[in-house]
Amino acid sequence: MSLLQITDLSLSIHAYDILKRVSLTIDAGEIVAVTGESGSGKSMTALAVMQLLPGGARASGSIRLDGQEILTLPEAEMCALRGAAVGMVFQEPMTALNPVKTIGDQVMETILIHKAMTPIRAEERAREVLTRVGLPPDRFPLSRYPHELSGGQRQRVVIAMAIALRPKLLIADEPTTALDVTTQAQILDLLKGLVQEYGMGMLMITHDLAVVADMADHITVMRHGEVVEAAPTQRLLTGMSHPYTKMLFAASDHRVTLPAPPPPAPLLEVSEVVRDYALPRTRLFAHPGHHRAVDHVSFALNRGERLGLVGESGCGKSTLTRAILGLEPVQGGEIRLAGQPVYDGKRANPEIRRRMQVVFQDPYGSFNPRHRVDRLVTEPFHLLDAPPTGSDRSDRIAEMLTAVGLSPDDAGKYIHEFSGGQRQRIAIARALIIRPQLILFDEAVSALDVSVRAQILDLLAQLCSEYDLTYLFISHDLSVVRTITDRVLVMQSGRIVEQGETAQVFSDPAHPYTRALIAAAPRLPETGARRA
Amino acid sequence: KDDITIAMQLEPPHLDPTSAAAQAIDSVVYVNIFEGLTRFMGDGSIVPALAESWEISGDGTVYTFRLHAGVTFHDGSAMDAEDVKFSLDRARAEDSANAQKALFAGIDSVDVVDPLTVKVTLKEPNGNFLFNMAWGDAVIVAPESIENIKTAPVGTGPYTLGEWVQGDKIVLNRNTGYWGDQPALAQATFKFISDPTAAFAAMMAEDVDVFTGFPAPENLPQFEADPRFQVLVGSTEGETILSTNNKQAPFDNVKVRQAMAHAIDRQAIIDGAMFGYGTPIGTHFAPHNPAYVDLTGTSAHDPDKAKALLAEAGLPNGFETTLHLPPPSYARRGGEIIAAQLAEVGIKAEIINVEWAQWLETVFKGKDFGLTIVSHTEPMDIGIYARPEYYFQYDNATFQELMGTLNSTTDPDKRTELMQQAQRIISEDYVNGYLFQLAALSVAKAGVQGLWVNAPTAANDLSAISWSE
Amino acid sequence: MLRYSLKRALSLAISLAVASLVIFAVIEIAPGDPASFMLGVNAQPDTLAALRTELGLDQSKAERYVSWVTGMLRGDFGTSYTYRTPVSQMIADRLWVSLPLALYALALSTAIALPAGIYAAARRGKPGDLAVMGATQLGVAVPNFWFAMMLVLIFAINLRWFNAGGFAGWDKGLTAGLHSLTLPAIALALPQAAILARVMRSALLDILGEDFMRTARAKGLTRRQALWRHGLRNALIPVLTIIGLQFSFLLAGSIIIEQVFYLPGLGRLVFQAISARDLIVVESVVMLLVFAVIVVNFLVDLAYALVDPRLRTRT
Amino acid sequence: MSRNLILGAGLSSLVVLAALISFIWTPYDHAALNIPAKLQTPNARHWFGTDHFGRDMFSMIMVGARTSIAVALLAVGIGMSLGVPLGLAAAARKGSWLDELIMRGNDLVFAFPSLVIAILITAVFGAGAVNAIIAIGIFNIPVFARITRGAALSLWEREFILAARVAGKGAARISAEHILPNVANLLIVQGTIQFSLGILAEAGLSYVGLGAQPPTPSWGRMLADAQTMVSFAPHLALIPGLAIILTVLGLNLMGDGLRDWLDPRLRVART
Ligand SMILES: Nc1ncnc2c1ncn2[C@@H]1O[C@H](COP(=O)(O)OP(=O)(O)OP(=O)(O)O)[C@@H](O)[C@H]1O
Ligand SMILES: Nc1ncnc2c1ncn2[C@@H]1O[C@H](COP(=O)(O)OP(=O)(O)OP(=O)(O)O)[C@@H](O)[C@H]1O
Ligand SMILES: [Mg+2]
Ligand SMILES: [Mg+2]
Ligand code: NI
Repeated sequence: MSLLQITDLSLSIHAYDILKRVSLTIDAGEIVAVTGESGSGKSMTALAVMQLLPGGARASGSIRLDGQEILTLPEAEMCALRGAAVGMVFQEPMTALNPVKTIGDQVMETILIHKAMTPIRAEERAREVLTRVGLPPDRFPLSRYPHELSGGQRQRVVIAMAIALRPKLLIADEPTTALDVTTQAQILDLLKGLVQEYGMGMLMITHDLAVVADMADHITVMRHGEVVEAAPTQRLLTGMSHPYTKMLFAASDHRVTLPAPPPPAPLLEVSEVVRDYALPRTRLFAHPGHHRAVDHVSFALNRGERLGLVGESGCGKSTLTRAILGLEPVQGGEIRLAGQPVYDGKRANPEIRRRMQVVFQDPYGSFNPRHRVDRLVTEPFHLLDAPPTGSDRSDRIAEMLTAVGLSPDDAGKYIHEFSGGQRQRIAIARALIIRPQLILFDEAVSALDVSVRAQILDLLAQLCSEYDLTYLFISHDLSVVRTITDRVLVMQSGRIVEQGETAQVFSDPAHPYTRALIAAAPRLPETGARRA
Repeated sequence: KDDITIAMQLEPPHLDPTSAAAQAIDSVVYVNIFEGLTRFMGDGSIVPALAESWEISGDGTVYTFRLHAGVTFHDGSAMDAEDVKFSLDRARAEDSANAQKALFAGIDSVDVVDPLTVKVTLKEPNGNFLFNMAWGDAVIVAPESIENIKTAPVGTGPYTLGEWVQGDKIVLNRNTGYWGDQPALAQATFKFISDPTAAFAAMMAEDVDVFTGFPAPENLPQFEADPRFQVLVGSTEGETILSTNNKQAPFDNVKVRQAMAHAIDRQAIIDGAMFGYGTPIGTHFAPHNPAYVDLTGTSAHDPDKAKALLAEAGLPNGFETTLHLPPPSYARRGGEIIAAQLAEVGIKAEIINVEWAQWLETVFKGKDFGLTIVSHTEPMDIGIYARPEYYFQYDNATFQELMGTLNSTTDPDKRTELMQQAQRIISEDYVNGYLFQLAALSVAKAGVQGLWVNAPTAANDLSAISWSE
Repeated sequence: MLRYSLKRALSLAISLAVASLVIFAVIEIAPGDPASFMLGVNAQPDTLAALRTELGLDQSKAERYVSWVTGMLRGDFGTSYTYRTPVSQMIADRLWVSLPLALYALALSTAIALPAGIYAAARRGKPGDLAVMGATQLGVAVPNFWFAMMLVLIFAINLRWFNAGGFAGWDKGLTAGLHSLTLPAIALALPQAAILARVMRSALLDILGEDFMRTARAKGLTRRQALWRHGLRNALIPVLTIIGLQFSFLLAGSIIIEQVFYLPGLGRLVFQAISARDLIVVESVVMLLVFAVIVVNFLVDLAYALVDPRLRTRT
Repeated sequence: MSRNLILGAGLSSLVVLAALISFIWTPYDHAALNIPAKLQTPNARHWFGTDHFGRDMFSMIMVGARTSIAVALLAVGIGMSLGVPLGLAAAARKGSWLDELIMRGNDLVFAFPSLVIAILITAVFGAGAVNAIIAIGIFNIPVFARITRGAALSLWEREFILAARVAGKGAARISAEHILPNVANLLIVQGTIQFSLGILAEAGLSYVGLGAQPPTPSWGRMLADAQTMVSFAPHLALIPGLAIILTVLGLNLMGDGLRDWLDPRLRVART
């Protein structure tokens, strides 16, 4: 008898079918990964097991935990199961903890709510599990509040809560998506260790195929609420049969070929740039402290060159972007584009500003939802002294939309009528429309599904040959940077710790930080998919 | 039962009747805490109070008062001629804060003859002098206690101040050392309820025993129909008039004033604003006064005539003016009705509701108004028409002369005739719109007796009140 | 925390200084002279002048402002023009009615609103929720003076359970005092309760959608346990803000209610003082109310820190 | 559209309709006194009865709606036209002295007891609709300033604003072009709420005699006039009271409904 046996689970919310005859089995001590694109129903499957579905959801089929049918279980008995027999870890560690309760209370609550132990024993157990997840109480007292911990540490607390009662089944829904690569590696190790140690079954949900391949004993691939393929990891990796699975794997490790860069001629020169953020005063008359987000950064970007910038979250990548764009003053150093400073004294230099454009990460947030595409795309015209008008203008819009793979008819639509990938195309069109000399991509593909990401990368490569792009590509995803740039900068805590030819840096990292980054990044094993 | 709770609308700002105009002060202290040489009775007559008797010299300029013996102030000190001299001198002094200083203007000197005799010499004969001495502003106070008189009043009356919870109530206790007859009630509590709804509710819920000056005439029928209560309808000294700025065009034209007088329907105002309580008047004189002449006929309701008169005055299309209304409901409600009635003959009166302070400033002092509605509550105040600087600015030499004669006349018949003549003059000059005599409305529990029905002055004469068995 | 408190105290002082100027300016341009109001229509010019000197009204406005403010700093609010008693004494007396009334109303409104809000949130979309929400919609829409009128009509005049108004005085005992404040407190509290219940409900619903509530449920807490243990304290933050605002509203906003129930409170004092042009009383009471509001908001800010540990460390 | 929105919009438009119709038609002249016909209970000739001056209550309610709407609307207008620009400016210059000044000013206005100040304002400048509008309007300014600033601040963090800055647009232009349209929904919702509060405030001020002056009818003054008569003519208080309650209720329901309807987040959640 399997630990968890899902058979023909179908789910609808109001009138929408979310899951269609999903089947899945997990045995004790086994890690089963569920993967697939965003919206494919991964989370809903997990929530169905927990019976924490959103209002209006109706499920049919069968979910058996240790032989016991869960779908028909009364709520009171379900409560007894949750936390005790099944534990769950969620994606977002920043919000998964109650901000007004101490971590000790929150871990102990799992134990006390099931009346499993006396409060004194419960506290002991809380210490134990917190130590086990790497938060020894002598360094992280139980009286800490969540806001006093980092994201990775919070995720450990969430895991401690989930395993406090040694559940037979642990469900982890994208447990590391919100974390840095280095932290991600630690958390994944922790989870793997726990499964081994406690003999738990684990349902691991992730869209990151590299993680899947690395962790799972079994892989289930979902699409549109259906299981398209399920097999033991090795078998699936070597002999995947469904085209969707193949496509997914191919897209995750998508490589593009860039045209050769023109001979070096400096375009952007960044020298010794410092950017400080003032911190609130700690004492009334004390000198206000500051946080140095960018610390003496220097580099040069040549015309036609594709430069990458990698580094973990919060290392100052976006801050540097804003400084280059002349949106914020810098406290030291100089940034010159084609020999002219981008920020002259008090304000941005409009002469320079019009030669740069940017594409942001969030395909949903980078557009004013109240404007139509034509207006959105032509916004940079504002930088021109004589913006094109009339048919000239509509020609430019049409050209750009076509260039990014959309139809000129799309100009009259609102942004909410587009998918995330399409929006990112529009963002690129907006950046290209005034033919800037330099484009900055700040995590431009990070929020996209792998397949969409692959398309955008293709588009970029194509545009490189058509428009001779020069860009700075910022990402925390090493595999993307690896394929889309010629040269790469590695940033740590506001400092550039290493720079060089992309291939060179990746194959032979010089700086320990770079080495750690590369080591931590999960890698897809060689599969049949790429060769196909 | 020997205690009583009497409610009234306004709370006295302090308890010194000799340095403020607020009637609420008199309503609490007059003849209860403080007494004067003479006093008003409920029927309006003037009788001796602290003065046992008096003699008037032949030329009418010297009044010799004989005081009651054995009268003491609440603090135990004796009340004697020195105190009378002190009180009168204080009231007429240069820096006096007496609100009715004019009452004492005619006094030339006050002399102590012996401890129980005091001689007041007037500059010229004054037929009203004994009446003047009955006012609350002329009560006798002691120099020893004058310092704290506003909060700790010490008088000679049958009641002493017990407790004052500001904003809420004042409690008076029987003065066991009172020189006259002991009153029936041992304790009286004055409650202050300004809101008319609250007044009705308090009475209905029997929170209070008596409400004097009941502010909501519309509720009286309910009390009348209820055997638990009695309603007393009397008369006040308040002539309610549509005061007109006689100096301002077009009111300086008597035709215009006459037109307005005919445009107004008094009965509708009495019915609409006062729910039928109030006596129509045609001149500035109290109808209960024996000398009153009914002149309502001179200004009968006749809109056509009003229009004709306006046309004669060169204003066939009427005109615009302002109507300043102080807070009491007779003014606010009456004003709405009058504005509507004036509108019918083409006079557009813009209603401006004002607080008393503002009324005093802009209307009374600034004389910046067209029309206003006010009840003139001072007793026998037709004399204001002889004061051209008075806010309605009526300037008539004949009338002023007439008043002069009246003041120096002591013969009752002669006085009556003069007063009637005065009433006619102002009525026929249409100085102001004469509306009605304000009714004195009181509601009481059925067992309360001895309440004043009329209000010749603001007072709650506690010693007259008792409970029937 | 210290720095935070100091900074708040500084801005509090500036606010009060500006407030005093504004109050003084607004009130002093009001037409109407306290002296002539007191002496009435027959007052003579010399009498008026004497009284004005006595009241200090002959000084220049600047002099009066300075002496008012410096007086207040020493705790001396001056002497009422009309009552001739120290303003601080008058305020203290009235505060004994207004403050208990405000607290009583606040207690009532909280006692009604919080359970109602929690009940509605827990039964979101069900008939119970709809009923509570309907009632709150009505509660918000009813003018409190109208409601007070109805209360008096029903409970004082018809049923005679309560006095129609007036204040028994604390010397008659606590119950007597509270009894006479009950109807006014209800009239004041109900519209506030309606607002508070809505805030409570929506705050709770916001919290119910938070990730950590799902975490709590995943631990095995029932819906109700999750609501009580995790939802309530987090939902308290917006609710506290509203309670703070309401307290100041109740303290100052009871003018009409005090009028309807003829309670000797601060509201009625201001109202009377405005019509009597007892400027110093108006100025001082308004100043006090502003002070109360600012202080209450300050306290609410401090209370946040108690509820929300995130704010404790923010220096 | 939700039930709330339909019900609320229905009630509100009824009131607006009554106000508009009153310009061309009322059953009787609302100001015409007819003292002999006073205090009639609702009947076929006078649908809502007559008041203590014999005026037709139905006509007065209709014209009174005009007063309530005008006062509340203009007060909201004052609040919006001053508060929104202030809020936008404060958000655009977040953390600057301007922001600080505006926010402290807001706090200060909030600290004043609104009714007392309204009474003072009307005491100083005289009672009347215009001063009531100003008095109520002043207290609307910080409400709109605060809500605009709050919403604008989070918008300023959004990437499309950054994109507009990259396109070289200045703070004023961004505020007008990008921020304002995106806070409009919020302002409309808050507007209906302030509108209903304005109606209550006008009623309160008129009740203490400081609102619109006669002969302009006002629901609050009708209530004030009626208050001593509730015990024998309850319709005098019930009818204007209900008019206020229904109007405020309608506006609040509409505000709630609009919020749900305009807030895409909630809209998605419901579909
Ligand atoms: N509360 C809800 N009400 C209605 N539909 C929902 C709700 N939550 C999710 N859905 C829909 O259910 C489908 C499956 O969602 P689910 O969260 O399981 O996707 P997922 O595979 O976990 O995606 P992701 O990788 O983005 O987390 C989606 O189409 C989503 O729009
Ligand atoms: N406006 C600001 N005020 C103060 N500190 C800031 C501000 N913006 C960013 N920082 C700080 O500067 C540092 C660098 O932030 P930045 O946004 O540049 O990081 P990043 O590398 O882009 O990270 P991510 O990958 O998460 O986008 C962080 O520690 C951040 O907290
Ligand atoms: Mg998911
Ligand atoms: Mg970033
Ligand atoms: Ni490809």
